[in-house]
Amino acid sequence: MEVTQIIIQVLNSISYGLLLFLLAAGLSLIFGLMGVINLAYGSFFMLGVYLSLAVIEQTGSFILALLGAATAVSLVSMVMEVCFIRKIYNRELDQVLLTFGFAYIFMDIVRWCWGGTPQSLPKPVMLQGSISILGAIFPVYRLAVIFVGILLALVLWLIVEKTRMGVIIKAGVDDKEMVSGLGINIRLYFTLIFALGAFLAAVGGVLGGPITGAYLGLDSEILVLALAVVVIGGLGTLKGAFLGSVLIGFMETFGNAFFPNYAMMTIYITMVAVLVLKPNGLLGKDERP
Amino acid sequence: MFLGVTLLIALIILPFGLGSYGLSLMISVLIFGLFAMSLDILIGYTGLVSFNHATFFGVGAYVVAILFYRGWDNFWLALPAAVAASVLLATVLGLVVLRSSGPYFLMITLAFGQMIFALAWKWRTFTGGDDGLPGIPRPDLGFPVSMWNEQNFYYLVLVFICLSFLLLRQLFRLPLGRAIIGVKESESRMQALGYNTWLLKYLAYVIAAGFAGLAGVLYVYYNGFISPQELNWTMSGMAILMVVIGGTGTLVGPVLGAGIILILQNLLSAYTERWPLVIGMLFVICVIHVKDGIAGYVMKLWEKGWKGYESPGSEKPN
Amino acid sequence: MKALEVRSLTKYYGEFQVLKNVSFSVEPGERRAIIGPNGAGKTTLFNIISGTLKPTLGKIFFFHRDVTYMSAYRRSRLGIGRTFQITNLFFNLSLMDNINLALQISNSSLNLEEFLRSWGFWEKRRTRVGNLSYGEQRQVELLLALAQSPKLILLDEPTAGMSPVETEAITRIITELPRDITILIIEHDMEVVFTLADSITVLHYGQILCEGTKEQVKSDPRVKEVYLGTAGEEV
Amino acid sequence: MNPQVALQKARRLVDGENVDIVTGIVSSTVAYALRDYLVENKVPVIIANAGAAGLTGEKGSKYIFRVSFANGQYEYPMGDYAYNQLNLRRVVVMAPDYAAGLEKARGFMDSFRANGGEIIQEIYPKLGTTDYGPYLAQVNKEADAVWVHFSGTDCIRFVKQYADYGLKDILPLLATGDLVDESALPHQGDAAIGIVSSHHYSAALDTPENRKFVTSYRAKYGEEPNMYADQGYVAARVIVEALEATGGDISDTEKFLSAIRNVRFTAPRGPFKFDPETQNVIFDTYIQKTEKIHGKLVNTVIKTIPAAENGWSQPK
Repeated sequence: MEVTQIIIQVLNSISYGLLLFLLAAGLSLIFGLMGVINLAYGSFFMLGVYLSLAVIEQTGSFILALLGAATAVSLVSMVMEVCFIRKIYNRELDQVLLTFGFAYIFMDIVRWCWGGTPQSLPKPVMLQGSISILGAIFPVYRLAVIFVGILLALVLWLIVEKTRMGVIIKAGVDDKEMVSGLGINIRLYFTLIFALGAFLAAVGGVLGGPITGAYLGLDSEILVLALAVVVIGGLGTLKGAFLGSVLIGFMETFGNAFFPNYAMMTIYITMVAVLVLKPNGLLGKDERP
Repeated sequence: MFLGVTLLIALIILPFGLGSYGLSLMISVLIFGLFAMSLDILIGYTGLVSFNHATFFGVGAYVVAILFYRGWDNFWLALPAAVAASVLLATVLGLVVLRSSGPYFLMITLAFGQMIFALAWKWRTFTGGDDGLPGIPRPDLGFPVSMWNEQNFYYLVLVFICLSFLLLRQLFRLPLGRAIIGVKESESRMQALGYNTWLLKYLAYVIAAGFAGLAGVLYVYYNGFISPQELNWTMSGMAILMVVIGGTGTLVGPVLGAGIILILQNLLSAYTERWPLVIGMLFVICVIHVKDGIAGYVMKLWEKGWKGYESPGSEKPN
Repeated sequence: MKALEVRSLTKYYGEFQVLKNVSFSVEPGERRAIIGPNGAGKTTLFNIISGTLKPTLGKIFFFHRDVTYMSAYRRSRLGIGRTFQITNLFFNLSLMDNINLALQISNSSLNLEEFLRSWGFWEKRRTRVGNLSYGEQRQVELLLALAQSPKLILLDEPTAGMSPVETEAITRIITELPRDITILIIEHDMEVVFTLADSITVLHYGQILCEGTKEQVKSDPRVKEVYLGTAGEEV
Repeated sequence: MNPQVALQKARRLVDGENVDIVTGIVSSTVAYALRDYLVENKVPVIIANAGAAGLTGEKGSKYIFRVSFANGQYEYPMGDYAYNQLNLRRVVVMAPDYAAGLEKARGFMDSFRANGGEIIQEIYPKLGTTDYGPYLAQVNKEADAVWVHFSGTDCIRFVKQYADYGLKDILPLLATGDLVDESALPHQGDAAIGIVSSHHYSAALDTPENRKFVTSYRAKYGEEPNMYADQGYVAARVIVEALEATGGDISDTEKFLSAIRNVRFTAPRGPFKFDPETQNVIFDTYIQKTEKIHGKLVNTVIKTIPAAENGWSQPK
């Protein structure tokens, strides 16, 4: 394992970790803040991939695809939240059933419109090819993913730490009743946050698309990955999601390199290890009394 | 009580009215019904939503298959061994998973479940890897009734599911069972009364695993094979759906839920390509209108007498 | 032989200190009230005594047995019953089931029918507890604790949210409780405190301001100045 | 791919609609699951894809026929070709970590080692890997070439990432035909150029039967036929030929089975017949190279290895 390989593996870990962050950030908000177990979250990611594929085929512009797909998915999520999820906020089991139902619906719609054969997303023209860093060849696109990942982390961090909406989000995590008691229209905020979560999932889809490709079954794979990251990092904390995703990025990459036989298990071993030491995730707060 | 007896009689005379395909579907419904019923012990009675219940179902099946490949195919030996294996696994897993609660419990059970799924996938020499272990013959019970005959096997499964139902109903009448229900209602109040709530949840987890193992044994004898697919989290997810649609905390509900989902999955897919879409919509409608699952709904209509019964789900002032 | 002894109890939530070196003891059969403004640390003290919370420093003795680090359910077994500030019952179960859960684990020889008849709830035994009135639910909180035949009962604002009539009823029930049960009560309603309590401990910002009989506390200048308002109008 | 649902459907076909013959079955796990049920009910099965060697080996039966391939069957000749024609000595092998992937890799490795070649590294990414970065970074650069097998969703990702990580220019890529399947080529783009693979069918095969098949397939479906199209065609043709041989009468099962066994015809992939003993398919293997002709990616056949010269044998 000489130096160049280590460099690539470290870059791989970071790019995979940040890709995971893109997908986990949205789920961390929804799952952590509103306690909504959203099994349809993977579908938002998959819809993001397929919609951006459609937009690119028409317009050829990656940016348009990114924005178009993300807004479309967040609109869909808004409708879903207002008409259905709002009715069952404190009923955990029914949320599992409802979102499982939507996962079925989205899966079939995708199969109906795009068919079963797997497709791949073209990378934006300027991000194609690869460059060599200290002798190690690394795809340019992955560097872009790293850059966007960090940028998004900062933007989200600013929103949550510095803006009024951020404060309300954090207060909402602690005590929904109190926040609505302060006269803030918490329902509107939940819809917005749910939509923001879906928007992030779609953005993750569009950026991850060229790496993962578009195929049926992508939704449940991504769901398990995102849930793992969110739980390891601790519910409701974006810092936790960031920490969790980078941790898994390194564990998966170096795990596959050093213990190929256990590749299927590395993510779950990490999850169990963290949850055994800290039952509420790395940064998760203890159960409310 | 009357409702239960009519349902039982219907199940007994059913095989005579059904064609062989219908019968095979009913056998699967009963096997998955037992599996969902065992999960209902956790969801409906203890308030624990476990995402690795398929692990115990799969382990039960694998133990029977592995024993067969090693030359042990005596039914009366394989069944208790399989159930014991599931119970033993649960005693170990329970110690770890029960440290977390709420969404974390959901996820740590998912993690363990997937680890055991990966183990079955990788351990080719022992579990046959991802091709699984095919070629498991029907059990030989020792007396002249052949289990290769679909109707006989149907009655074998029926006996097991009825026994399990009666056993569980009795359990939840005993003080131990009442206490487990108490844990679901309010764990803090139970502790204030002097109950070791951790131990109660642990016992419920182990008991549920045993019945799931039993369902797994019947499954492998019926289908004649077991593959890692049965250990996957999607299988646990389906079991949760069966319990929720059927109606939690009713034991009979999950069996109805299993019936609905399996029949839908099989018949619908014969008529329309878009069967997932239809099932998805049904789930959504079910959540919004039928609050406590089919069985809960039926119970409510049947027992109009219960003074002002509201659905337990959304009533609890928290 | 002290029923309950609390020795230099301290508790921190992060850097925020809730209890500062609290020490007091209660005689068997005594009715001790703990009063103090909101945030004085009363409920924290209760939770540490009942075992749902662990103290940062200090010891707790129950009939001279060190229970500081004993789990909540073992302390209940020893004979510490409690009620909750926010009604915490088995709402979906019938009243009978609720009481049975308490009876079946306590080593008392109480019979369900006798017990419920003595409290006048026998007719309502089949009702779902969630359907009882708020006042009745608060009474059931008390019944559950009593069904454990405890030696010590922790009452966390038993009259909270009750109408004057209900308050009067529950106060009467508590006063008529047999003297072999020690009672520790958190209460804001001064009338209830003064009719019920043999002695009072006043908690203020996590410290004991003063302690003594009803008369001593009533006349204590510090209590007046901090708690009953500087005007010191006659209570 | 869920064997339990597949078995239920098979019961509906056999018990419910009492069908006479079953064909299709893509996944080996499902094939193993259905094997006992179908054999017990004496239903002849024409497997059109599932490649597990055991299906015509120790789990074989006189009711089971296979028209697709056995894992390792068209990989084996690539071992000889790589050693003798391409003069490669040290090769890295990569395949997904599941039964079929390992069986196919063993097919290539056995023959390459038999010729004296050396497998210096074996990497088995987990099935369903989306990011091959960590695995590609481990590839030992002293090798002469890399042999891989990937199919379905993995082949698009792998080929593109193989190029992204710069391996395409320094290590020639050998593969199974599955990697450069005609349905994946348009998505793989130029990254697929130069890949040398071994397969039992190529749309670019220059024979009258194949030319007719490709033009009519392209007219009907608007896309290039691939191995699955050929396998489907052959499965249907075998049933038709067998029925014609027995005049449509299948009451005498033994007669019908031997009719199937003796079916011979020239398919788009070339001469088709069954191995009388194992009832597995016998076919010529083609070494093909992916090229871009008139702007379109095709797998040009550069060498044909007749069935007789294929050293692969059914593992017992």
